[in-house]
Amino acid sequence: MSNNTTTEVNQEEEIAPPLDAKALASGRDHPVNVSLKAEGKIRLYTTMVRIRRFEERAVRAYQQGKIGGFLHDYIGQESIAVGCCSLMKEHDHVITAYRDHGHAIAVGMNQNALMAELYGKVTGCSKGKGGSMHYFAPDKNYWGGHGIVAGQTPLGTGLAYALKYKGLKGCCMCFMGDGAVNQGVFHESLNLAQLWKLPVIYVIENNGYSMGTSLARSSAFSDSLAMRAEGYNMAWDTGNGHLIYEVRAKVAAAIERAHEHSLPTLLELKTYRYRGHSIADANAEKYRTKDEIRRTRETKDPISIFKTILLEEKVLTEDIAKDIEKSARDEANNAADYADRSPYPPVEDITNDVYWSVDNPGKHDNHGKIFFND
Amino acid sequence: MSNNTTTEVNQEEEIAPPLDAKALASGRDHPVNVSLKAEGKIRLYTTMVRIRRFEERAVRAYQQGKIGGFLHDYIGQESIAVGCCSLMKEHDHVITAYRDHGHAIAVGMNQNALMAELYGKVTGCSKGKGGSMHYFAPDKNYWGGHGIVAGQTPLGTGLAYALKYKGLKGCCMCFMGDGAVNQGVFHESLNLAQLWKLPVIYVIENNGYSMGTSLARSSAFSDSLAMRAEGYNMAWDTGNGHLIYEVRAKVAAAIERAHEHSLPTLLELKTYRYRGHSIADANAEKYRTKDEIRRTRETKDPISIFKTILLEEKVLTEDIAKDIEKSARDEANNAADYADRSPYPPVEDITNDVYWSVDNPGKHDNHGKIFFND
Amino acid sequence: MPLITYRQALKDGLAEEIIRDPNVLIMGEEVAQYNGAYKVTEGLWERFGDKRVVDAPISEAGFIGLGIGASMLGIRPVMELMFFSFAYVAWDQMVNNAACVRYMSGGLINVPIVIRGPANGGTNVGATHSHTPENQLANFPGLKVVCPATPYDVKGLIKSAIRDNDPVYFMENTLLYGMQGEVPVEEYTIPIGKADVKRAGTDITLIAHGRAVITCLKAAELLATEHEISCEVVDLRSIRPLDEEAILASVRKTHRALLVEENKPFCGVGAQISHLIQDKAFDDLDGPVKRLSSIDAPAIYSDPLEKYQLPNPQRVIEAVLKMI
Amino acid sequence: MPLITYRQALKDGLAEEIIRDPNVLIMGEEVAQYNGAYKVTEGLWERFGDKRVVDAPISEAGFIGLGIGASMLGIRPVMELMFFSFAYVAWDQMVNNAACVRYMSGGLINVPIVIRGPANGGTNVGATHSHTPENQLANFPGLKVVCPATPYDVKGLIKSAIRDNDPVYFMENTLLYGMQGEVPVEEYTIPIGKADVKRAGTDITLIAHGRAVITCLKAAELLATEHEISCEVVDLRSIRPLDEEAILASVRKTHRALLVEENKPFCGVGAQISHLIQDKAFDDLDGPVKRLSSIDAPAIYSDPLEKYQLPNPQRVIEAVLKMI
Ligand SMILES: Cc1ncc(C[n+]2csc(CCOP(=O)(O)OP(=O)(O)O)c2C)c(N)n1
Ligand SMILES: Cc1ncc(C[n+]2csc(CCOP(=O)(O)OP(=O)(O)O)c2C)c(N)n1
Ligand SMILES: [Mg+2]
Ligand SMILES: [Mg+2]
Repeated sequence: MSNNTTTEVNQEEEIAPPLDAKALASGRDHPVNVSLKAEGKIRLYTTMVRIRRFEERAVRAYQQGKIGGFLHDYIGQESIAVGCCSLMKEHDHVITAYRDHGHAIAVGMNQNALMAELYGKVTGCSKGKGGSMHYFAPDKNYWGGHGIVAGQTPLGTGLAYALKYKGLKGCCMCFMGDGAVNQGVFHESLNLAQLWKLPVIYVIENNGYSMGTSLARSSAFSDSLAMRAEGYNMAWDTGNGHLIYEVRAKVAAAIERAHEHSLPTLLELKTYRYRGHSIADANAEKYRTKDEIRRTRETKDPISIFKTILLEEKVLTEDIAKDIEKSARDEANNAADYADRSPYPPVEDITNDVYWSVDNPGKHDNHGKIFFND
Repeated sequence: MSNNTTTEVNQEEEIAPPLDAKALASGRDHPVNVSLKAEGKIRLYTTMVRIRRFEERAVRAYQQGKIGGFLHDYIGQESIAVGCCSLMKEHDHVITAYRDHGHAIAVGMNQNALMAELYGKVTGCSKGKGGSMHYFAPDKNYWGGHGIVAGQTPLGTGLAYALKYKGLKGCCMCFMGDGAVNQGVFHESLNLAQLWKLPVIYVIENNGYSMGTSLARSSAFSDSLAMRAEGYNMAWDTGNGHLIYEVRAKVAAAIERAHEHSLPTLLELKTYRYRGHSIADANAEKYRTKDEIRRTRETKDPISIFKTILLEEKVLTEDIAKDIEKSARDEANNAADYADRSPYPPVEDITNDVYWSVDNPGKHDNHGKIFFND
Repeated sequence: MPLITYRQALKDGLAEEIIRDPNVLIMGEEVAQYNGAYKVTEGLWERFGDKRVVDAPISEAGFIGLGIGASMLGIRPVMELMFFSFAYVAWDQMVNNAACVRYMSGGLINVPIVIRGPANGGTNVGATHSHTPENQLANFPGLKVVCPATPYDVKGLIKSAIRDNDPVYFMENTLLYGMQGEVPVEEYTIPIGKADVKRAGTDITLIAHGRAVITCLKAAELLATEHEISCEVVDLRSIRPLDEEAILASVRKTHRALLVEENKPFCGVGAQISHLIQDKAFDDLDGPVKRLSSIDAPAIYSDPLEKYQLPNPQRVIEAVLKMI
Repeated sequence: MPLITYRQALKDGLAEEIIRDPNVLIMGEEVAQYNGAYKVTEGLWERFGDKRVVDAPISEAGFIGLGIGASMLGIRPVMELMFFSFAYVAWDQMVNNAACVRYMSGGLINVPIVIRGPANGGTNVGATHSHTPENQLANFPGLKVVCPATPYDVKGLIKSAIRDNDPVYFMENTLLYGMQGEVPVEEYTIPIGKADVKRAGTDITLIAHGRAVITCLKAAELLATEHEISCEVVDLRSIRPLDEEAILASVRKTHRALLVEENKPFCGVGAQISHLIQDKAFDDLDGPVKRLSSIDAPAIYSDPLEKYQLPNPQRVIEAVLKMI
């Protein structure tokens, strides 16, 4: 009932031919990009590079056995998190799945705390309790980092609900993968968001695969996954996620719809991950051709593409690019050293942060026994 | 965030104006109806009347306190179950929700066993263990009778999967209410059905309300609920469920799609329930106007409409109609007497029918304790 | 003190909290315009309007997940499950997102949500609508589970639950909604985690929660009058946190314990309490701790059998007589 | 007998049943072309093709519900949950439709489905992926729950599970997949519900299931060599049905019981067994039944702490020494 060959074909079409210069600059004319000053463009580029170096460093640490469990890297998709988060205003919020390092850095989380979390150290952003899949930073309007596929979609809908309830002009960008569209709770969320006119933007980061399963083998659809919004009478759009200008242009329209009209949008952005589903994924090159991966890297890498554009725009020079590279590497290496030097949490920590009432003794009128170890 | 007035309006439009003669006969020219002999037409009419009388009798028993719990009657919707089930062939199967009396009678279940089940008697179709919401008759290809909204939708998809797996030419008609479209598992089912090309027909019996909530307050959509199939590239259609000829015409097309091409269909049929959500529902006339109910009864009752048509077709005469009425009443009354006379299950029955291995001792190599009452 | 129903007391508690805190809202199926499937929220929509009392589509996973997300931003949603049985379609949201987010964020996030509704059998509606998941939910560190048995308790506890910064799952019983009891007019709250001795006695301790408490009180009365057996009835009120002191104090006094619950027996609440008692009061026991639960099968539809399947005074009395 | 891994034994059992019965099929995420997230089904898709080994989208409620429906028509689906933690998004299908349909139909319908997958923590993946729901599932009459600990047991039990006409939830452990053990070449099955004494002893009985059995065996070895304490290790193998005779026989011999499980403690499997022992072997006990479970918090990510959070030989030894 599943058919691999057709899939391969779909994928081939997806990728070739490489985009020409004009296509590369798609979205440049949109106000949000026109209004971008040089520093702003450099910052976009820098953040993408910082994400990439952070993750490459994390992958090395994983291979050295310093990190265990799952490590889902975002390499190849940086333009989406960076493009979307670069437009966040005071009351805009972000929530995503387990492939969450890029978004965490894009909202401004500190790499030391992020790397230490991967190492399971007490200095981690979640004190070593959440790990790679469960990053959080409420102070940065960043609500995770969720391990259950699509589990974050009603939460993101609820963040938008709270904003509307409080009368704040903001929205929630709720990121998810292409495989998450087949979880029922996502559809329940779509219906609630449109029915109640909530300022939420569901961003499908369509990298063509859910683990080893290509889109064609997991989802029934005609033209796009985003079209599923149509059944809910919800606004939807698709875009090329490799192009950060286009990402910003597309999400800007959705943000305006959320801010000005308190309406949701389903936005599907095509992207690609070069590595396996997680670093432990030994099949990375089995369910797709080496060639497919190579050609995507060469023709569609969001960082290379944006670099080309910025060089052509004379915003970037090879020297500046080198400096950006170097400080990004240094930042990542320092983060790894910091994580290495940091201590593990003490054993007592295991039962902290379970209940607010336990962590804030006397503040709640709670009695009785709440942990049952003896 | 919810808006009742707009709803009312929607509903008004739904109902008026009454259908003219030509409209009433919609679907008559379809082969499945053209080929219908007089007996066949009489049988359709008779089955609808038998369902109506059975339920009216059950309602009386409920009001007399002979039946407790929930009793969700199907009065006003009979044309759908009867129209759809009248086309069942050897390998066609049916599954539905808790509003399941009509389907049970339409597939040919015995009214004595059905009424006894409502009374909680051991002679009931489920030995008094399932009740009104949980009728089953595998021997009639009838798989329930399910209390959890939309919980039956993946089951129906699975019945279709089994038919395809076994290479049988058949389909599953999976009935559901308009409120069930907002349960995630229904969407997961749609995706699986289209992705794997399963011979399943999802029939939405859209009676305009889920309990006290009008369609407009529960579901976001543009033209129809059935359009949600579009996002899955699935065939869909809508129809007037009050007209049994049209019901048969619409479902016949879906059955052919299932039988000949092993493809699913999402079919939405407009209908109406006159009484409350369940007999215990005291609000029946609160969330909609008395007038709305009255005018629907007068202009859209599926039995009256079909009677008019059959009289006009000279297939039916008032005398025959009277006989049908009488024997339907007798059948329902006899069922009530039978239920009344039947004994309750013995206490030992409580722990029967839980495990096949317990009910068939020695046939399974199971050891140990499986019930924990002492 | 005025006599009011469990339903009324619960509604009053909800209304008082809606008035007290602008972040409190009620959401669920049919809670607003329909006045609640069991009329717990009757009149609240007229009183407080669309913003504070919200009708939801039949999307438990969706709207409960939405409530959890909103609570992370400081809203205090009180979610009604029309039946707690429907929690099973929202299970992942309830046991992963609500229970684990605070922990996985190292304490950066709270989920001050209340999920309430009837969690009981005995209403002649069959297995799918008669589940009692308190034992399963209390298995999850991060959650609190409360099961009030009286009008006084339900009001005091719902107010504490709404003010609690942790997720509180609040399990009621449709068969108790109409029960009357004394409830003071002046405001009060009841601390979560405190059991209540509903009847003092000396010969045996009956430990129960929810409607089983009422069953035990009836049985205790009959045992006193007809058998001269003095039962102490301990109402847990809260399953997690659990008032171990109250349980142990009573057993140390009576030396015998019968645990009564409407849960199914395997790994039910009684199992946990039985372990506790034999562990902490081993030498105080005159005999093994006994349990009485629903007869171990899905809830049967047939009314008289279902009444027998659940613990009832007669079954409690028989169990006690076997023990003494 | 040849030494093979738990994973290989499980795969061999699956393959043998696929060959034996044309109605047996395997379905789950990544089970076919990807060879299984944990390689349990490696090679089966090449061997048996699209019809017998099916990749499913990430729709657990949908495809498990589909499997239940298909099983009603006589198909025998073996569903893989990549992690048993994901059962929570399919909970309603698993505990209502699979567990109650036979009952509600008065015995007219069977649901011969197997749902299998790893149900364990200890793999450094955090709380959402480390759930152990055996106690919750065994709470439901209508379900069977099996937790094999060795290559020999996993093969014999998966074959019985697939042939069983009731729903069997089969819980494995990613940390055991690589473990080697002796498995006969000739075909065999192991009856569901039979415990196995994995080590005979006289001073105390350690009762466990799944990986905790291995933990107990390690502890028993050290207790024997370093403390001259003789532990009997009873492997439950099946949680429901439960081999009460085996449990009681061992406790009547040793007079002491420590219940070890990777479950969270509240209403865990150990609670049920503790109640059973004090109830049926009250006078045989030299002291209270003790339990050792995961430390009562969501699974922590940090590797060294998670290793400590789960029962490990050291914690078992400390618990035993406290008891003797
Ligand atoms: C409910 C649930 N089922 C299965 C998994 C295991 N799983 C984790 S990620 C994943 C694939 C998701 O793919 P996609 O949504 O496309 O996101 P991507 O990994 O491509 O970013 C699966 C099956 C899970 N975490 N949660
Ligand atoms: C998961 C779940 N949530 C809520 C309910 C309670 N409930 C039973 S029927 C119903 C309304 C369903 O309406 P609809 O699907 O339109 O079917 P209708 O009653 O109109 O036939 C609700 C909310 C339920 N049974 N299951
Ligand atoms: Mg993907
Ligand atoms: Mg309806």
